[in-house]
Amino acid sequence: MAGIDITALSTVYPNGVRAVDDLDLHIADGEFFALLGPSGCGKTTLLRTIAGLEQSNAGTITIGANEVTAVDPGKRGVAMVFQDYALLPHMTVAENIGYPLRVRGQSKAAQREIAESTSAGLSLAGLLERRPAQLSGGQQQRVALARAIAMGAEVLLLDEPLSNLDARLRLEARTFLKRLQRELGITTVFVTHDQAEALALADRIAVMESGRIRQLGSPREVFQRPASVFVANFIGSTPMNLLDAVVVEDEVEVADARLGRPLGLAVSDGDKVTAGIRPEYLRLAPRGTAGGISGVVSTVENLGVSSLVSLECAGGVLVGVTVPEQDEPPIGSTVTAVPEPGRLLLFDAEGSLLSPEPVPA
Amino acid sequence: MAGIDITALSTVYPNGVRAVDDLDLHIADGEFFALLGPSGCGKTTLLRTIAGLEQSNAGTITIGANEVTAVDPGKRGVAMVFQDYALLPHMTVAENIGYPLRVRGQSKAAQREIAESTSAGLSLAGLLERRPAQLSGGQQQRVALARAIAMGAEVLLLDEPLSNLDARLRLEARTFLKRLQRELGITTVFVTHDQAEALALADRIAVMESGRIRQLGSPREVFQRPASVFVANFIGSTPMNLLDAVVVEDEVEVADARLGRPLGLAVSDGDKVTAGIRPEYLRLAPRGTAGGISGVVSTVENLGVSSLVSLECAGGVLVGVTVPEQDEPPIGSTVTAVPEPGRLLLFDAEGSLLSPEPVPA
Amino acid sequence: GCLGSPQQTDTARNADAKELTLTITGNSVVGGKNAARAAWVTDWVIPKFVEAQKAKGVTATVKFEGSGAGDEDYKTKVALDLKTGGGADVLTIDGIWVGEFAEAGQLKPLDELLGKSQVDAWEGWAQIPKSVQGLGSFGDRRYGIPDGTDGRVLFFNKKLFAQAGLPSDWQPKSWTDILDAAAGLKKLPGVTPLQVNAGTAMGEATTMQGVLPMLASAGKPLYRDGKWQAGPALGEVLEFYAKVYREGLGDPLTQQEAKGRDKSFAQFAEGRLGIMIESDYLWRGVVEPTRGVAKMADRDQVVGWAKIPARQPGVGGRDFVSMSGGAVNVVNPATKYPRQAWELLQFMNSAESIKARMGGGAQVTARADVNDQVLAGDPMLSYVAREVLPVTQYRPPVAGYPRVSAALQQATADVIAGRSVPEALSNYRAALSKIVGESNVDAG
Amino acid sequence: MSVQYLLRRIGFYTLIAAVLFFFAVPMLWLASAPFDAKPGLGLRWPEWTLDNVGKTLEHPYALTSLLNSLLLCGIATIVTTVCAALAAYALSRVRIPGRDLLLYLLLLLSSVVTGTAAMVPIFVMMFQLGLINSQYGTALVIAGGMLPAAIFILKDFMDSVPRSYEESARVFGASPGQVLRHVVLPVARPGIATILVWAFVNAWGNFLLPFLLLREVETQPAAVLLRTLQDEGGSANLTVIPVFSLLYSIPVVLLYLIVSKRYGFRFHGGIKS
Amino acid sequence: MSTPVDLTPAAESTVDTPSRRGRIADVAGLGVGRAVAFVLPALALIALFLVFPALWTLYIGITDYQLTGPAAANPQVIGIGNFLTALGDTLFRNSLWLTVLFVLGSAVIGQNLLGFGLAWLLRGARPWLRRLTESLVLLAWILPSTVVAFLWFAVLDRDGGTLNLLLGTEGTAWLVRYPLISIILFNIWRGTAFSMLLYSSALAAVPPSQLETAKLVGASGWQTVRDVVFPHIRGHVLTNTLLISLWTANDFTPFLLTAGGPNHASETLPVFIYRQALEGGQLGYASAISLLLLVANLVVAGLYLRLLRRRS
Ligand SMILES: Nc1ncnc2c1ncn2[C@@H]1O[C@H](COP(=O)(O)OP(=O)(O)OP(=O)(O)O)[C@@H](O)[C@H]1O
Ligand SMILES: Nc1ncnc2c1ncn2[C@@H]1O[C@H](COP(=O)(O)OP(=O)(O)OP(=O)(O)O)[C@@H](O)[C@H]1O
Ligand SMILES: [Mg+2]
Ligand SMILES: [Mg+2]
Repeated sequence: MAGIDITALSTVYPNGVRAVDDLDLHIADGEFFALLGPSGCGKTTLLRTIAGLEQSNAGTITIGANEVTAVDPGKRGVAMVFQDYALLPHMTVAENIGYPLRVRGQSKAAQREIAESTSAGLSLAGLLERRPAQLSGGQQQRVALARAIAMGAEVLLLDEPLSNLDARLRLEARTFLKRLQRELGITTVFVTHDQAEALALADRIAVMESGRIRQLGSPREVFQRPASVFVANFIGSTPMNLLDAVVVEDEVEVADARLGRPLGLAVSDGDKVTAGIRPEYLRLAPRGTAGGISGVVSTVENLGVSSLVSLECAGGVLVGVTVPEQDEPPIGSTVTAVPEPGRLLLFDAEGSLLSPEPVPA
Repeated sequence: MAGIDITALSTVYPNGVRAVDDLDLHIADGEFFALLGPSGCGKTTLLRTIAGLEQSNAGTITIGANEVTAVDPGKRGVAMVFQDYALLPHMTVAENIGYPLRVRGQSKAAQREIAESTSAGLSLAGLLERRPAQLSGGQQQRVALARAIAMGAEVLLLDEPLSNLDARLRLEARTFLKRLQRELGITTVFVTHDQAEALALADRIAVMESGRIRQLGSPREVFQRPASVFVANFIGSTPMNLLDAVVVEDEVEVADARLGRPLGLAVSDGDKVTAGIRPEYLRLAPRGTAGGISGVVSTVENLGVSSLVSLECAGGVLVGVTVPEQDEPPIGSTVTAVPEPGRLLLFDAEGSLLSPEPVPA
Repeated sequence: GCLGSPQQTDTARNADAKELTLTITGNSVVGGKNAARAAWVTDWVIPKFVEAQKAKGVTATVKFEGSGAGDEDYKTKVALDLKTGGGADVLTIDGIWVGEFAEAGQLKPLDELLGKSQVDAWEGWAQIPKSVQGLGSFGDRRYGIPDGTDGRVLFFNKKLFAQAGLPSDWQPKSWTDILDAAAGLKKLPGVTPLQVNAGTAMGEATTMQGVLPMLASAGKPLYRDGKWQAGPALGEVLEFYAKVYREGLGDPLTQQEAKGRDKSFAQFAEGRLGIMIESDYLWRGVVEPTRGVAKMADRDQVVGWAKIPARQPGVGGRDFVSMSGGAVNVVNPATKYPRQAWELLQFMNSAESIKARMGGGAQVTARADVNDQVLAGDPMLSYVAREVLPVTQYRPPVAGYPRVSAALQQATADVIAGRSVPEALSNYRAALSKIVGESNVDAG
Repeated sequence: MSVQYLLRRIGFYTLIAAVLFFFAVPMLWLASAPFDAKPGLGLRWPEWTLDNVGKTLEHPYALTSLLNSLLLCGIATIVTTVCAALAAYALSRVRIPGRDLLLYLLLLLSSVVTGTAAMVPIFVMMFQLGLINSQYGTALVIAGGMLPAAIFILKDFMDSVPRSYEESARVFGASPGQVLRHVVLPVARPGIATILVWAFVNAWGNFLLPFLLLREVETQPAAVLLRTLQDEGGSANLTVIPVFSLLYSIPVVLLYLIVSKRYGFRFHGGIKS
Repeated sequence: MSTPVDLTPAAESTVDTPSRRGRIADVAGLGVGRAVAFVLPALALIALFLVFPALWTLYIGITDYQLTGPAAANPQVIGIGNFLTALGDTLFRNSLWLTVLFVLGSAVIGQNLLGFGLAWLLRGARPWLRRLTESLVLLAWILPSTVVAFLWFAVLDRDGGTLNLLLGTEGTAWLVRYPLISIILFNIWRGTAFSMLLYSSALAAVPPSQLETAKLVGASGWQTVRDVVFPHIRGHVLTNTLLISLWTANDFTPFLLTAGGPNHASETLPVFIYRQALEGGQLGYASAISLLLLVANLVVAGLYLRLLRRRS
């Protein structure tokens, strides 16, 4: 097992796209690390550069004690699971899992043995003679994992390993993956564009945009105190409300309403800021409650035990509020949403978070 | 606008697969209706049979006042959006949107006009001259919708319209789609395998399995009172806990614990049943609280404002509990999960829901 | 049936038509092969003939369908035409094909087609030597009018001869004389002494410019009284080949190249080839100083010629030998206007017409009266007419010939490829008996 | 960049250079001989001149034969492409048991017909049909010989066109003809373009059929003329051949360039195994 | 409906009408009628100009038909006589063997490998390099065969041929000394384009992730091709090999270069047939050989099918 050290790494594609841009990152030994970001931000490129599948243009990569920047992919001690699993369709499950050994010229018996030992822990035992096409998506994913493990690598790289599963399987596979990583303790880097996945699985998350890391932190940190509008927008299973606001003394004015604001910030009266509040941190209160925003209920989306209510407020501003199932307001009614204390965030004109003090967890 | 009436419909593929099996269904005029089910359950086939792309073997389909069972797809008054959008790659966005009019021999001016008017509401105005390959997934989806709307059909069929979008876009597109349907008031049938999508969007949901409808109802009904283990398993963004249980008087015994059970059911002491409880309806209580299940915390997945805690209980039974972010127990600690009153469901040996009385909403 | 032959004919059909269309075809084309001939047909024969007909009150339309393909391709085309009853009314074909077409019923004797009196009435027969008439005959019946012929001689390069100390008025009397001269030339660097066409790549040229003259020289004809030669005489010919090509007197590679013959022309023109057996066509068509393929500005000074000697003087009753071929004009049996086609044929072969064909140049024609006039200025061609035609022979005009010819080519190919002469000979015999039947092989 | 990487690059470029060399060298003749005062069969640095071009253009049939070729091959190509596209589309969409085998058998038969042995049946048939000397008739025969391969290749291509395109058009009410015109043909355009070029190239080089079936030099295509470009005596006419070869090659190259630029040039394929 | 036989509306409402399915069995909504109409023009042309003459040719193959001479006037059906003759004909056996070598060397091995190699190498190459190479290779393919024959004369010519200039082997007559190798090289040059194009599109269908997996586990180039690429393009290999074998086996262009020589050393079957038919006028025999060539092609196709389909 080994940690990963990346310094000043840049990867530029021949067409001039700087997909990874002067990036520094340390991933600890045994950590489950997520790379999160919108499509095209360079997640896959970073992962592939670590694997050696893309050649970096500058910077160094160290895995464990070895600098591997110019080492062949096969010799870096990394294993990778691709989004489509890349199982070889003409080989059985056992042959697929044993393939890394076959390439190294090891005996058929050794290949078989590793297939059996690896598959046991992944509940694949009964499937060894099947071909990938005869497996469900979740099983295929596990075979790909088994093959990666069979490689005996120190670092496991996963490129959107869940995105090819259907919604239900994805949830199950998530829990499974988390447990597996815990058990193996293998350093794992995991690419996703699904914030829910990143939050659920990772020890730490790097949120990327345009080849750079915008925020690095634990899921909780990233969720509660996004460093910028960009991150705020990206994290959360319902999008954060980001509203144009003006600072007025100890409050901010948002869509004709005044909300209490965090104090101790470097803002002054009349400053234009962005007020951010998650739908989950808004409570519905009777119409006209002070310190809340009023609006007309336009749509209600059922989220299971809760619902996402969209309010159309003054000036056409849309505000989302998550309410427990029993509190769903009727469409067309006017209600007021009040932020929970300490949950309102302010972002400056450039979109950076304005609160200097961490909110106690 | 028109409702859809389906009676005794069967569609059998030449290879003998009964993809739709003697199915009855009424979809009301203006309804937003979701077909939900696991892969291969026949959702797409049902949708295609409604569209006329598959020929049914038995039964009738009526759209509005017309029986259309044997009518050509183009003459049924239905519009369809395919999963891959099926935008014609050699036509511009405007040409794609105007295509239904071109087929009917209308003038180029008319085609252009509809393209412009339809695209305005879908924020596609600036993209009319692009080709599909130059659009993002979300934009493509909107073009496909615009084209379907341009047809002026009475019924809109959507086959997994969101599944090609990335996680973030999917959430945005969801809200967008919901508003659009509200505004147009067009009868819409929507296929998905993502329960969250179905819950969020639909007025009513049909949960399908093996070509048949297993449950039909509002999102709330389906979420709170799944008609069977199958549906229970399928619905909910965290999987419902489904635990082997034995009826003991007014309680059930589950993994060495006793939980209060719904009364008035046709069960007797010693009956083996399945006890179902959603993680959201379990609360953590101090260790050993009566009427709860105790277990060791094995993983914690961050869900944003809440976390999913997996407990390993007696006999290796895994129980998921959703807790608010601030209540997350440490991994390895032993805690007890107590069901909220009235939320425990029992299913018989065949997997059917056992509660006769609806729980008040 | 579907492989059947053309319909019956009636000698006098449409004899008094006032309007008619006739088509002439030949393996010649403007701007290509035998271009002069094509030009003559289009620019001289057709207008003059149309004019003559008009004088008789007949409106004639005459067309020329040229072709410039390989001989085999052209023959196939003609065969297909004749077989289906289509094609041109007057055709110019190689004399050697007459027999095959006749045997296939694709050509009819002129007498049968036109009536004997009509045919015999032509003045031209008197001008064409009997031997040359044979070119258009088969089984002693006339099928067409030969319109020209040629003769094969040994051409040699006087410059090279001078360098090798050989006489410029060289006339070998035997094969030994030829080989001696070649051996002399061998000393000159970069010079191939002798070419006697051989191998399969040269096709019919191997037979015409190689095996057949040598066989005649060895004293035996290829075909006599239904029997085909496969005896010791042929063995001697093959021995001769072996000597030439194995002792470095000839260049076996050139013989095997697809374009070997063209190449040998170029070599001769460039003074890199000493002696070659060729038709007079080499003189008037290849090394001709103005229009030739491989022009030799100093042709008249450098190129010498000599008759092909018998193996030994007197062998087979001769001292010198040659082979000849030539074109024949025939009437398509399926023509709608046999009488008029015959008129056209006669017209084409009138003395005036043939003279027009010569244009400024010269060529050995079938007509003695024309030859007397046109060859006078050309020492080489008048030599052919004077010295060679009297001793020349023609190929057997029978259907089996092309395949026998191929077998002969194969035999020479075997020899230059290194097979022993007896082996090549016995292979040839085997092939021959397959083609013509065991009983028709003369192995004596 | 590691040493290994460098070595690999060097190896790659050496290999590509060798391949380029292999393919380019024979073509040098076409660039030099036409402009050489003394063109030969071998390659040499030419004595530059344009005389040969003049001589070629003076040739009575050089230009007409190229026009004939355009007509003949144009018809054959269009017939082949249109018929093959329609047939391939239908075969790709409607299941007929054993169609692959049938296509392959036709492919084999086509090799018989394009060979020399079939010339008698073809000639006699065309004679009976009164199509001797007809450029249209000849074009049809050529097309007939090319069709099986064209269908074979195009069907694979059609198989790869996503069906949802056609289905969506049908839902919008398009008739099968409209589906074909609006959807299938445009989407399959690269494949059709490829077949177009392929058919044209094949027809362009066909010698035997036009030679046998077209009797008048005025109607014969360039393929026949080039084979008969001989001088007076029957040897290759080297003043005209190189230039004519060049002229004769230009249309196919142009067609390829245009088509590949506009539609791309590629094959699909792979018998589903 | 008061008519005694009441069929029409009832049929419409029966519970199970398999006939409905027959109406639209295809996504295009063509229906059987239109499908037939679409296939018909091609089928008509093929039937008239291909199947009919081809069958006729095969019929001629059992006669002793000749172009000229007595057998032209009165051809006889001689059954399998021609085939027996062929089997005993050393020249035919020679041609058959040469054809096998020619097809194996130039198509199955040469074009296949070079085409695949080029497609493989050019995958990641710079676009301009890719375009340049592809254009050159394609040019060799689209140039008319007569022209191409001249080009190769210039390469292989004995005096002044490019190859001799390059190698300094003045005076080597490649076409005479190494005829088979020459035409094999020639045919590789001429025909590689098709394989290259086909394999290019085939390779595009190999999931890059599988190639990269191979890279990550440290597989060599050959291991990657064997384990990852080949299984995916098996079908393409089959199509390609079938087509190029067929085309090569029927290719007449070598005749233009060597005329079958020297001494039959490059006389492949099409050349043999040509010589029998045109130079010998032996149409019956030539037709019979055509049939044999067809059968040989069929056998070879069957062999490929077995070899390449075995594992799936
Ligand atoms: N092979 C390539 N050549 C050129 N540009 C590329 C290549 N691959 C990716 N890019 C560009 O590099 C940038 C980063 O791409 P990358 O695939 O790393 O994004 P990503 O974050 O993985 O996105 P996604 O979520 O869509 O997979 C994008 O702008 C993309 O267009
Ligand atoms: N064209 C076809 N021919 C034969 N069987 C088919 C065909 N299409 C689908 N099936 C079968 O019919 C059943 C239902 O397929 P269908 O595509 O309707 O499922 P689905 O619910 O849409 O699944 P998914 O979520 O994977 O799209 C499956 O068992 C499938 O294998
Ligand atoms: Mg990616
Ligand atoms: Mg589906």
